[in-house]
Amino acid sequence: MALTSKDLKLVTNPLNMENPITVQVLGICSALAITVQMKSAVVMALSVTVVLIFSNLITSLLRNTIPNRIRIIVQLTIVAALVIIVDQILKAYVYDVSKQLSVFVGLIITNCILMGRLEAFAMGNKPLPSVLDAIGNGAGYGVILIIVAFLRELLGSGKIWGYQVVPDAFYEMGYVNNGLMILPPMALITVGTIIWVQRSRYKQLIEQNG
Amino acid sequence: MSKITKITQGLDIPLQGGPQAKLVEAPKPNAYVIHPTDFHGITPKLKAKQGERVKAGSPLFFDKASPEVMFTSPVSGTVSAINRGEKRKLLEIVIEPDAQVEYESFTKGDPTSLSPEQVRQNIMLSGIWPSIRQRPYAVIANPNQSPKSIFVTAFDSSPLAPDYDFLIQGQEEAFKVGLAALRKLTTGKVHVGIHAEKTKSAAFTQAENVQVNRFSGPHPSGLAGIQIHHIDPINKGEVVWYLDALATATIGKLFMKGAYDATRVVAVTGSEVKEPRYVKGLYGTPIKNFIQGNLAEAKDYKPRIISGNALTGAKAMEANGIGYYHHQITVLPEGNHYEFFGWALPGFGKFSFSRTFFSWLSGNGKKYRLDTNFHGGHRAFVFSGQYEKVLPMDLMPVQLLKAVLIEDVELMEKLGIYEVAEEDMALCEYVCASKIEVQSILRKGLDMMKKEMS
Amino acid sequence: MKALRNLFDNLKPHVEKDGKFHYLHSTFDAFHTLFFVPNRVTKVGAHIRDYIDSKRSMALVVLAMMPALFFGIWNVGYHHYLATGVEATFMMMFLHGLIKVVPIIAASYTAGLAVEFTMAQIRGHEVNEGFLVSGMLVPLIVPVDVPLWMVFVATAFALLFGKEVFGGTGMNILNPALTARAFLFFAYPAQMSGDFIWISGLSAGEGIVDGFSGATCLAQAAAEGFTGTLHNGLGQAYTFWDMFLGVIPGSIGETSTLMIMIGAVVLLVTGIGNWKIMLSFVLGGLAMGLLLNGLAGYSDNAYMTLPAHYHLVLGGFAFGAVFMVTDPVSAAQTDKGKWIYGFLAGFFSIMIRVLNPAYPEGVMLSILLMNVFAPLIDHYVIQGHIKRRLARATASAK
Amino acid sequence: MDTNSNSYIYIFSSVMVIIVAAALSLAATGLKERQDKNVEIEKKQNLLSCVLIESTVEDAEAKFDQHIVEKYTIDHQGKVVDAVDPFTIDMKAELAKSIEERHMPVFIAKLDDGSTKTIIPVRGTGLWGPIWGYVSLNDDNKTIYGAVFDHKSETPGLGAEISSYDQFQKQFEGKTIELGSYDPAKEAKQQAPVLAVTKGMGEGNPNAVDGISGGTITSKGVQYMLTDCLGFFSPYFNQTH
Repeated sequence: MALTSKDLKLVTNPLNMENPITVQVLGICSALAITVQMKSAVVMALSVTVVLIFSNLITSLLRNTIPNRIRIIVQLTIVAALVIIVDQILKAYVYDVSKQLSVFVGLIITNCILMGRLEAFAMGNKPLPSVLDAIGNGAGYGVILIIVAFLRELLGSGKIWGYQVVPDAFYEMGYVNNGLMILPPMALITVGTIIWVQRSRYKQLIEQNG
Repeated sequence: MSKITKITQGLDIPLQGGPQAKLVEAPKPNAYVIHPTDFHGITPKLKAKQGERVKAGSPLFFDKASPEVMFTSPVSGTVSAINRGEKRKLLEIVIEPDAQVEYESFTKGDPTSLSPEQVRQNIMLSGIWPSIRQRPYAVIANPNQSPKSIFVTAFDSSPLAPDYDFLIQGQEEAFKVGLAALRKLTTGKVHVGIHAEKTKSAAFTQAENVQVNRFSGPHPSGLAGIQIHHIDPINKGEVVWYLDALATATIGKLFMKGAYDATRVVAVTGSEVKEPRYVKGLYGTPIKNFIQGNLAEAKDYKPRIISGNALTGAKAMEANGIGYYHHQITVLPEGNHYEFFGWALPGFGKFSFSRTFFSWLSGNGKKYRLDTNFHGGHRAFVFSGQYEKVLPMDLMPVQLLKAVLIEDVELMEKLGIYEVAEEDMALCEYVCASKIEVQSILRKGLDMMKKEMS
Repeated sequence: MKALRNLFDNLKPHVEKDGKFHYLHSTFDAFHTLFFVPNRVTKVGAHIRDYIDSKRSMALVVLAMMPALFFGIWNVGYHHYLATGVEATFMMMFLHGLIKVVPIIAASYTAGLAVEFTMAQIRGHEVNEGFLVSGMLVPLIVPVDVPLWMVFVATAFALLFGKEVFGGTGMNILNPALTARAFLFFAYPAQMSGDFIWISGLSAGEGIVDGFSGATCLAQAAAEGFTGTLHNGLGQAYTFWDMFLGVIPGSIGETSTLMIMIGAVVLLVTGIGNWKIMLSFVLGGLAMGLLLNGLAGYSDNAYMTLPAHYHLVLGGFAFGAVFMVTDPVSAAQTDKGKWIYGFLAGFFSIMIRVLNPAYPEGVMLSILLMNVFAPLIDHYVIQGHIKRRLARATASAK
Repeated sequence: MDTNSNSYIYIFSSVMVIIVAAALSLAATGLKERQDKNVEIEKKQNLLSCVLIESTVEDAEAKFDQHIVEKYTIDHQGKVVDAVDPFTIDMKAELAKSIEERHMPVFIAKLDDGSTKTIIPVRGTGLWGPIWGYVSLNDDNKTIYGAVFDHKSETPGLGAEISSYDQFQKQFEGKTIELGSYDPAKEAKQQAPVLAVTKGMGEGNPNAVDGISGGTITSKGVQYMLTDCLGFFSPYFNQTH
């Protein structure tokens, strides 16, 4: 089973040009809440991706049998069921991370990316493209989350993945971690900056093409 | 007497070189120059061809949009040149005059005994109609509309402006007849705006069958827009016409003599003029004939010659004819020089509205030689509250300009753009610390609005 | 001067449109216009223009800050020697302050210039004078013992995110200097609050007199409630006039209400500062202060008994009233809007100061909050204006 | 097949609900044990760290069983109440009750050197939200052996420092608590602190620790929390003496 370039695009487009966070501006709330540390961001990204893959897959498989009138409820049920299962698993196997993610795992249900992809893509496409689309969007979401979390953890706590990277010598010289980076507004500003940079570059691309 | 309308916001810029009450005659030129560009918003269609003979009052061109309004020659002679600019834009019509002026003849008679239609036709054919302008849009009045009132300004408050009392001398009767003609053009009132203290001429203060409104305060109290705003404000959908007292007198002469008399008295003013005084000449006389031999020795600066006043006039060459709406020539020093740390010095000799220079300590009465330097660079709208201090209107000038910048026609209308013209907000432009081009922005808005409405 | 003129004239062709170094024209212009008012003449519109320009106005604002700055410099020295128990002359105090304060000013201007020049260069704009003011405001509203690199980072952040992302001076919503202060407050809370940072030398523990406390008046009132008097580090009570003169610990330039009032006079006489905002801000603060005094009986918050007029001379209130809330860009633009804006900013300042124990300095937050609301206030004022115009039209139609 | 007919929709929803319900209950029951274990381990680790024993997720259970030798539930008169399991007591709920109905847990740890420590859980309010922790006392019931605190949302760099061992918790070791004037009828704010948490007072003062500079409210919160929770145990301490 070879992937066509069209299939490949389903995975690569959401990474940049159709990024769910910076271009479609979906799923911002969780991006703000759980990006204080790399670890929780990665777990969150994986959780969203897993839920997205399975819900896209299930929805796509069922797409011809789902009654149109109750399709939103059906989609919601699928997502909710998957989210609860993921939440349970996290609580059981990575307790400390699940504590940090707290309600935000549950809130994956309300993450606009999920319902958006189900409604916009999985309801009208075959299972394989749906899974690819889910992988792409999950990854696009994850990439931004990880970039934001990287900056916030580095500047806010002087650590990456929980390990201190800013040498003690710096602290002795008077360096202080930036407390603002830990506060939610800074996640917004970081995302905003990424969007700023991306748009400036995107504009150049257009100029070259046209 | 009617009550005085006090204008509190505004500014009389203390420029050097106001005119003395002395009148001389300009030397007769060998060519008169008419500029169709004096009239904003028209598309001129030539009526006279090159080499054609014309009389004073013969049509030279008309506006494509209202072909019944003629723009006529001030003098009899031969059309010697028609000069065009880019995109064949009509710039100048040059007329070589005859030795003796011959006049085209128009209807003669007491306007009160003529029908409104006859009065209107007479003014339109003679070439005086363009001196009547309208709000909204500040363009030549549309003869097919009926204005709710007509405003005649009988004083000019602009910097170094001519004294209308002086200019009207000998034309008192013509002014009276002119007012009578104007009364035929509206079902509403005719208003004459005079300065409460400065206007002395009985022709103005005792004008009959019109409402005489007295104003006091600094510039822009003499502008029609301000007077209309305070006496009979324009609302959406209404039209008001306005003209100055001298154009009114010209209309009067038309009915008295049956001819277009384009004579006008021009104040030659400004710090670069040796002897600021009044000079008589026909409309279309090149500026050099008015200022000949009267310019100060140019030492450090080149002079800038302006047809009109320093705030709203047009930059002109010596060979250009005097503008249609102008009774004044201003000559100022060109300011193309650098000034070392100019923004940081105390600035005792620099006049500023803002008191940010120490010149305000030297008190009133001092006159300044101001040049045409920009005194800074363009910035975004930063300071607020300056415009309101020099705009005596119940308007939000900054918001209005911003509405123009974002091209929101509806908002412009809501904020009252139909009440204003560039000249009303020229002082805003003068005082602006961000050096915003207020007048051209506003004109853009007015044009946009006019296009949208037609 | 002649030589400088020649230098610029020689350089100019290189940065003009076809010149080799055209890309540097913003930087060139910045220096050029700093030394010389340019030779540009009017082309359209009014032929004469007022001598005032934004450089002039900004320079005057900076000038107006000078009394507060010089007093602040002396005050830094005064408190340093008070804390260390060393007898000192006026000159010693002033010199000590100078050594402490000048580097902060330098750090702030370096950051400001770096951001302004870079952004102007990237965008091809003229370099804006806004940083002249912001660069001086920032040092005046920080504690003296703030690390210099923090000043640098905060100023750069504030200019970049408080101003440049909006399009530069004149387009920003928030006051850049306050943005810098807020950044410092939230990013480095330990360095921005507490009792050790307001007096030079205290945080390093340089030979302090026994029992000396570096708490500001506001911190005292917040921690212990107002018990009748506020006192200096040695426990001697302050009179109202001490606080008015500014012989109290606090941010460098904010302590002396008297000096700030001299600045206010400069701003008001020159017409740069807006008296409506200043007055309404003070009225708002007084109103809230009196309201709290009135309600103090119903609460166990002893802070609420602090007399309303004390609030005006304590903390950053006076400084905020004269230099912050009046910032023409971030304030309300309409006349009525200015009254509302100023009043609410003053009102909330005291409310946050007294009722929220986490933010002893409510002025900063309150003004930033009102910055955000200023466009909304303006919107309603404009709508009101439009309604009034419409009403006039219908009245005359009848 | 008409997927929009009512009967189809009923059948579809019913089947879906059954499947989802089955999947969820399977997940919930299958993982319950592990999850509960995680919560328990965390609590045990906290208790151990209060008596300065380091533990990992893996060895926490073993160390807990080895060192925590006794646990009681105490009422306001210092009597042991058997009915309630001290390990599962919800502090938040207990503190909301009146003093007479309040039940608080206490743990007795036996260290490797043979000494026994009493561990008291504490809970209170900081500046922005709840703060909590454990305090362990030497067997004189006066000297603090160790203390751990945590918080939900205190200001990073200021109030949040209470969860730092080096910056804050360390200085509690060896301090004494003063229960003499404790009056259960009064609020914590109105009475003499069991242990003062005030800036600049800690050094050389056995009955006080340094508050956090700039974190005055949180520091006071810790003081009130200690007064409230340790004060509750004063009858109990008197009996054990």
